[in-house]
Amino acid sequence: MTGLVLKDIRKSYGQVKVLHGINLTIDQGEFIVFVGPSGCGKSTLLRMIAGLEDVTSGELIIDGHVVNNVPPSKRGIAMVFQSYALYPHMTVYDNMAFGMRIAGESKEEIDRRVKSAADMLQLTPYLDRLPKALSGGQRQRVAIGRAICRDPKVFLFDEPLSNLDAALRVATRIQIAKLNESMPDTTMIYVTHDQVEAMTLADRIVVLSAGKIEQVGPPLELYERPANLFVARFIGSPAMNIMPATIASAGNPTTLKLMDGTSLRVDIETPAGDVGKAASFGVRPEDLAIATDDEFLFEGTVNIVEALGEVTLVYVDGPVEEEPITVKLQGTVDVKRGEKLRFSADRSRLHLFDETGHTYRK
Amino acid sequence: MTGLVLKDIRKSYGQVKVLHGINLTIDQGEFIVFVGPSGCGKSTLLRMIAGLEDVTSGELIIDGHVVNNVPPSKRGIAMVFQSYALYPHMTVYDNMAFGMRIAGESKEEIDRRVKSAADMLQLTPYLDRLPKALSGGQRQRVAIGRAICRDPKVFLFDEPLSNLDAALRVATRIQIAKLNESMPDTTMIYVTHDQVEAMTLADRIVVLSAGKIEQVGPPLELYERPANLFVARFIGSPAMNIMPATIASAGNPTTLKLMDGTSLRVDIETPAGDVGKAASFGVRPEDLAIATDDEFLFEGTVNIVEALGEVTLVYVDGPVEEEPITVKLQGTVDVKRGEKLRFSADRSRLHLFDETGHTYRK
Amino acid sequence: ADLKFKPGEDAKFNWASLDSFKKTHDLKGQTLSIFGPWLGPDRDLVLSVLAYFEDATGAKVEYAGSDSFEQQIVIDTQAGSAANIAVFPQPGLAADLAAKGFLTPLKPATAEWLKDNYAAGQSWVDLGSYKGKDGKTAFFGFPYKADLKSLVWYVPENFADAGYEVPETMEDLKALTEKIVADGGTPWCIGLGSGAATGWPATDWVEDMMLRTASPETYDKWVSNEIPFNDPAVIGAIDEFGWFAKNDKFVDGGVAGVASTDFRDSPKGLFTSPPKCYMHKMASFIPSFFPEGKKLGVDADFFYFPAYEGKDLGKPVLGAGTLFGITKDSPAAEAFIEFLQTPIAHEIWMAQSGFLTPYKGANPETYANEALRKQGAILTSATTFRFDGSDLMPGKIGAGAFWTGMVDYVGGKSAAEVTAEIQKSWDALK
Amino acid sequence: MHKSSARSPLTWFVHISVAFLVILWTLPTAGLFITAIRDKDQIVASGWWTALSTSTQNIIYRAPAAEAQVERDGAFVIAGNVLEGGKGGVSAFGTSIREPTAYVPGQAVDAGDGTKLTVEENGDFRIESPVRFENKRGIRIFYTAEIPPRFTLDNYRTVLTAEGIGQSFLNSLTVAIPSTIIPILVAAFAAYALAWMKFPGRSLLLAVIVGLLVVPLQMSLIPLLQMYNKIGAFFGVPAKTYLGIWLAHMGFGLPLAIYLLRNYIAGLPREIMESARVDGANDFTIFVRIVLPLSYPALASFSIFQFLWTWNDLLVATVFLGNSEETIVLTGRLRELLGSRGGNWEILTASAFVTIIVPLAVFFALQRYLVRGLLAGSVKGG
Amino acid sequence: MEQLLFALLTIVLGVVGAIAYFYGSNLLLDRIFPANVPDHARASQNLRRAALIRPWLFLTPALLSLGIYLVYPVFSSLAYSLFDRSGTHFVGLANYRWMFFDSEFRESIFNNMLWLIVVPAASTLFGLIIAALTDRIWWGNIAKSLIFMPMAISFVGASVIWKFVYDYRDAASEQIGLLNAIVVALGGEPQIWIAMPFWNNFFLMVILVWIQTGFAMVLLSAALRGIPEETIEAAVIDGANPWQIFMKIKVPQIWGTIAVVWTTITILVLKVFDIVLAMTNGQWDTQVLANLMFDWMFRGGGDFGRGAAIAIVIMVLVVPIMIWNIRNARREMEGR
Ligand SMILES: Nc1ncnc2c1ncn2[C@@H]1O[C@H](COP(=O)(O)OP(=O)(O)OP(=O)(O)O)[C@@H](O)[C@H]1O
Ligand SMILES: Nc1ncnc2c1ncn2[C@@H]1O[C@H](COP(=O)(O)OP(=O)(O)OP(=O)(O)O)[C@@H](O)[C@H]1O
Ligand SMILES: [Mg+2]
Ligand SMILES: [Mg+2]
Repeated sequence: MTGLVLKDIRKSYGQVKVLHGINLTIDQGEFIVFVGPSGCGKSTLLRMIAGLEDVTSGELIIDGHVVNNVPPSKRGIAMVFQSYALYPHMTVYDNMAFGMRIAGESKEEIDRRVKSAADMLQLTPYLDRLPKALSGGQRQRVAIGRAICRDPKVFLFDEPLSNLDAALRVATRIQIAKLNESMPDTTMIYVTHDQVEAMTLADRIVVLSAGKIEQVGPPLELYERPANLFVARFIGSPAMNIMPATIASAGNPTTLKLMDGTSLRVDIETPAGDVGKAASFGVRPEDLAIATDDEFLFEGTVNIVEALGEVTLVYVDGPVEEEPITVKLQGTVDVKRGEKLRFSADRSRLHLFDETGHTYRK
Repeated sequence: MTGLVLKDIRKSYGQVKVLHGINLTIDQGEFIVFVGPSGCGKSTLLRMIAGLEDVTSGELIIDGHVVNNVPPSKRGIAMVFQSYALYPHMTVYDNMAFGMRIAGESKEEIDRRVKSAADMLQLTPYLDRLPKALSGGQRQRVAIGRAICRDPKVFLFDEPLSNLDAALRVATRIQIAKLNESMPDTTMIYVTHDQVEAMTLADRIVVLSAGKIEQVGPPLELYERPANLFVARFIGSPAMNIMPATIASAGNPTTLKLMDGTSLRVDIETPAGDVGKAASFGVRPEDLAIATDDEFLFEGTVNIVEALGEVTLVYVDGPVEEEPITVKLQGTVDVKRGEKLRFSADRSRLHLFDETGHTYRK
Repeated sequence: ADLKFKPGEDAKFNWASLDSFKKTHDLKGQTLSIFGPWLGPDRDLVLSVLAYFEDATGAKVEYAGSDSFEQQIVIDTQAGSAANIAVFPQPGLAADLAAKGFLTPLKPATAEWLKDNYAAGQSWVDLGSYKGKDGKTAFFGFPYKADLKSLVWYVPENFADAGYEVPETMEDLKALTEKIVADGGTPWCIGLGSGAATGWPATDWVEDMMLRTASPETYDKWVSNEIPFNDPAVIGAIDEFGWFAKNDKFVDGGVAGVASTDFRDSPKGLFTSPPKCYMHKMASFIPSFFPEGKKLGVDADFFYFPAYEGKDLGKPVLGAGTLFGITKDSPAAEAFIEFLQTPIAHEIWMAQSGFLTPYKGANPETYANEALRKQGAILTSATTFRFDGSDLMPGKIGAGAFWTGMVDYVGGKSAAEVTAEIQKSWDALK
Repeated sequence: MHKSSARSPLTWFVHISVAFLVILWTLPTAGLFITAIRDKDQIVASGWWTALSTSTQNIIYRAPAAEAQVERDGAFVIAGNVLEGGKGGVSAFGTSIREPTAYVPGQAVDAGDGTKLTVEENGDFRIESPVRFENKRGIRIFYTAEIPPRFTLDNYRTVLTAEGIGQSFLNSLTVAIPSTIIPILVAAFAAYALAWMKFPGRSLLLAVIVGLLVVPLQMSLIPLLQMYNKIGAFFGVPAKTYLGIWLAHMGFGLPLAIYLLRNYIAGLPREIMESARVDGANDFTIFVRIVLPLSYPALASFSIFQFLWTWNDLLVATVFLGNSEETIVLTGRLRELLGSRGGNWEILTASAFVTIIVPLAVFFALQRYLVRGLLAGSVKGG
Repeated sequence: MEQLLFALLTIVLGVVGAIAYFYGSNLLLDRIFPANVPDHARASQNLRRAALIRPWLFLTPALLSLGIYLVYPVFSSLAYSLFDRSGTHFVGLANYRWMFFDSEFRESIFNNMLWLIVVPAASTLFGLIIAALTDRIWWGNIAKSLIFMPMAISFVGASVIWKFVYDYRDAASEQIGLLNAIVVALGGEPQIWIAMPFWNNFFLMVILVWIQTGFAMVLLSAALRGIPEETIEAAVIDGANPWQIFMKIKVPQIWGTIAVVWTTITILVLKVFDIVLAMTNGQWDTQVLANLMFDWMFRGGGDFGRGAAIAIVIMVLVVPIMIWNIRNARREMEGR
């Protein structure tokens, strides 16, 4: 059963087009994460689903009904805002009960639902407090609690954790994961620009860029088989190393020629007609290792070394002049600036993109 | 030559004591990072060095001179604020030139220094713009440029990157690293609560907690040999797993008894008198691996699995009831919820803390 | 309401007139609203008279007073929310409103009655007659309560101490003025200040001087602008005033003080020790502003502002009166105008303070004190009687340009200059 | 702020300048307050700033007339005290207005007709005559006295006990309270609509309202009163009613109210509003349950302005409510008092003080909201 | 007691009436278009319809009273200004023509220009100085309250106070006016301040400045507090002294508020006549437009033609300010 369907959704503010035709079907109970660079339209899309922005054109279908003209409160959605958006003059209890009071629920029912949500989010001791007497994490939990109390069909989150500090972020993220589990029938749509959140929470990730969908898929698929250069660069941190190349010979394996003349063989099939065309060759920093045998991918001079304890980041001036190559090495590795090193990578973990940025499928 | 000395620096706001005697010697040209939980006094300390807050007691020595009562502008410092703090009504050029104009520098000198700083930070095209017409990263660069123009002996940064998004943060971080290299005589003090920034930038990290210094040392030392439980927990993400235990037999190796009765041997020396005392046993998530042979550290049931592509985080209900153990496994690992797994760790990478939280030195 | 004097008790009063009025008028249940400029003690006094009307007719009278009467009456009439009766302190204002059609003409019989029963009756009728909206002249304002302006106030004991005599002629007055200066004193207190109306006391001086230097006919022409404001006769009169007011030695506070001293503060100088001045020219109402406890006729007294012996113009008297006009007609309003024609309506106020009447039918014995009676006598026996000219001029002049002009004059401009300006303003109105 | 300069000379300069400005600003009012409690003779004799020092005054005392005489040792004597029991002392006296300070106290002088006058320093005087006094009025004794400062509440008593002042006080409240609350309510609704509701012509409407800030009030009086009269006549009710004046005050106060409140309400966090909308609240509920409580500081601060204006107003009240005994407002009543006692500083000052006192009380009660209220958008989400 | 009850009742009636309108009308709207009907489509349609109507429910009272109390009089004044004093004869632009040749009008325009330059500038400047200084001291709030106090005083009350300050006695007697007392103490001659042509304008302006400074101060002090602290600290580190910080960092950042304060006071200056009326009534060359208008409208029987014509001039004078405000409002609207 489909929970939510977006059919060629477009949005313009006056002359400015923000969304250029979004098509997406979301199953009931799915956890969908929207990611994308700042300004690409994530929030706008979410707010359109919520009914806070008008749909310029296209159809928005929730539970089989076109809801383009249905006001927010009738769409069966709940939303958690980045800035919490708690009612500052109401206690935690009242914040959570507000929606139900408006809907005219009975006192007992309100009490029951608030209490159970508070229980679930460990907010029971704070029910009588005003938001200003809560810490950031607690506030965000209240916002989530308020949404839970609405018992929504679709749960919308707009960067709910971005105002929290690192430790709290991890804790709250886990809480959201649990929430998702405990509400299996509720569709959740989550906007973030935090990689980890997207990867850990999503059933499917939707990568947006400049108002268009770049790729939709489960997290690991996006990580392992990005559909194009944009997704490849966007998913993973530090970002994938991309090097311009030309296709020297097509087929499987394909031979590439890098800028400095180095030749390279990758186990990816390319059509014969593409010989001589420009391509981009990509490899993730964490897939690179210091070559132990003679076979290596490329050679470079170490520029910067960042030892993080767990891993060591090495920035290497490689075959491409301007763009240093990032290498992520496990543990603490003793490399020095200026050292010349050779790096190898598992051949199956290399990526190749055509002229237009599309991935050559393995 | 010492650049900066803090001698028993204390700070109170009225009755509230915020800093309880900070002693620290910083060499000229060193890059020092202050980390610590929110509210521990990092900013306060930095602002005292800058001269924006009075020193309640103690001595602050820059370049051999006590500067407690020297006004900020005479201390030879420059500061970059978290919120950029650009003058909104001045162009980028004027922002950078303001300090020199006040100091009455000649027009040519001002021009020379602004231009060179702008060059260095790739700001030359924006010199005539107002701050509101710049992106976040550009604004932060302007703030840095403004500081550079002051040609300071001590460079202070208060969470300069926390308002930037992930990609920008990485880029600007690298720029700061380069800046540090290009100004070898300038002492830099940097406040952050971002692990990666601290680890990558610092010559030495100062870990603060509740107004006291917990540990000072190079990043890897903090990661590998935390002085106490606090530092152990604070450095590294996800945080080190800590399990309460009792010392069953002292010496080297030490035998521990975990809560569920499991026995455990660690290659750390403990004094004989500590037998029977409580201790905390710690292991970093990234040091754990799925046991391949019979020897294992502990057994647990998988609760949550977060696949990040590059790594997989597994939360395991282990020997201690309430606190799940976090395990970070390289790459994509196929584990399922509810699975029972055994985990092992390199014995040299285990940590042990005494009753009071101090590390038993290896 | 309480009646101040019990009807029938004091034989001085003409209670019969009250009784007969009572018999012919029954206005039970009706309300009569009156709007006037009187506030404070004056308000209490007029209320004491109105009480008899209420008692006699059964009507309810609502009196409202305002110190911004001039503006308020314009707003009210213009907007159609005027009271039944308005009490005009200045005929000019009444004339303006009459011309706009906001006043109801009184019965012709009333004018007849006035002519017969008021001393110098015709001049009172003229005072209340204006052109209506239709351009026809009719009688609109019933004069009630007169003021006498040609008075000079002094402290008899001070005169006695210094050995001064009350002057009988203008020549004597001027000589006395100079003598006082020669004795080291200051003869006059003159204050033109009156907030928004600053300058008006000077107009009284000028009018009095006009009557003493020019014929009454010239005066009338001046008032109606048949001769221009800057006629030599007017300039001469103003300079006569200037002889007194524009001499630093003659006035308390010097010339500079004249325009800025409040007219209400000004008479206090008579009573200080040593006296700031010996004489103060002001209308009959001024004792209200004497320091508390000064008994009229003993602590303070007045003499007639004398005329030139050398000019054969008799003993002219300048006066003023308030006019009652109907701003919203009703039987009660008509009845009230009739009430004002009974002796008792005058006598009640006469018996208290600050009230003069030219009504010959009212018993002078009812005047509360000798001073009032003396003033009443001056009023009823004047050889030449003229009304305050500035009140008769159009409001913009008589209550505007003339005032301002006099302030400017005292401030240093010449009489010729200010009169030319005033004439210009007058021209602009035509 | 840069804290380490806390004890620098600059801080002293700031303290002194602020003190100077505060004194400059309060001095005129202080003069008023002090004058109002001074003895009325002293007000005109010396400046209020000398209120605490002893003043020298020339005073005329009228001795008792003949009936007060007593025969003593063959002489007829009238005695008493020129100071009438008051404090102070006599420094000089005289018998003629021309030389009121001719003699020093204690001297026996000829007071004419063979009578002898002595005035002691403590004010005791004695008039002695060998023959029986016949005069009906006592003679005047001129003396110079050192009068210690005298303070009195009489001036206030005069003003506060003036007839009808209580009624006027109530009238003023009846005018001012609804004239404050109703426009605020109306303006707040309008401000919310202009800030957060979507409808065609919204920005034009706001612009027009801002433009209306500048319409001079006096222009409106006559057309409006005319209209009131017509309406009154049509319904057979009086034209000048409280309802009428409330509405008038509302009309005149609205542009500023809408302007200020809209600025504030527009600054409230959008997410809170949207959150409430998702919760199922309509605009009315949002306004009443969310916006109104959050705008409390702005409402309080505007109500100070509006209250000050309606309480101090005289023009609108005279025109739309009238000056009759039942309806006159406090400012009108005090103007009456001034009009009839124009020259009396003591009444003037005391009554001015009485008009100020209520607005001041309101101001001091609410002033802490003022600064906060005008700080648009000071409420942050959560 | 009875009066008290009556007053209380009236107050309650008025306030409750206003509340009842808003509550009732919205309740009615919700009744007509109920949101809680079972049919989902109907409910959302109802909600949308209600949302179309509701803004007007909110706005109607405000628009009605603005229309009646401000817009309608503007037009009726425009009409009046074309008629003569009787209000019956159409005279075209004669009133305007008269105005241009009237010396008093020219004097008023001149004085008004003085007022327009001096009062807003002085009030804003003092307000700014006080706001800036009081932020730095512990008794700043007390100081602010005292300086705000004149705002609570009616114009009439203020005039009484200042008459007392400007009071004049001749040189021989003791001065009871503060200003003259000071002048005399310094060895000068007492002056009749309000009768010194040209300068007396300034003595009158002082009164309005005295009153309005509190207003400016409140707004500006709020704005000053809104300045990000960090920009100031950055300037401290850059070596700017307090004066430089104030002039180069703070003032430019609150320029918008300064403009608003300036505008508001400018408008007020054009409208205020009470002070001139009470102090001089335009004598000694102190006439201003608002008082001139009042004079013509209500003095001496009233000449509405000329009064209204002057009113129109006042309105025209503020047109530039109005346009500026409308522009601002528009620009701000576009931002949301
Ligand atoms: N009211 C508006 N008028 C005009 N343009 C708008 C409006 N709201 C948003 N935009 C534009 O629409 C685009 C998408 O905005 P949106 O807030 O959806 O971005 P986002 O992906 O959520 O970014 P972020 O990660 O910064 O939240 C942006 O370019 C923004 O400038
Ligand atoms: N002006 C002040 N008055 C009283 N307490 C203050 C003041 N400024 C800071 N503090 C307190 O001092 C402590 C340290 O504050 P500081 O800003 O230095 O923390 P921090 O380590 O920088 O935290 P964060 O990471 O959140 O920036 C906090 O507990 C704070 O509440
Ligand atoms: Mg901090
Ligand atoms: Mg006259």
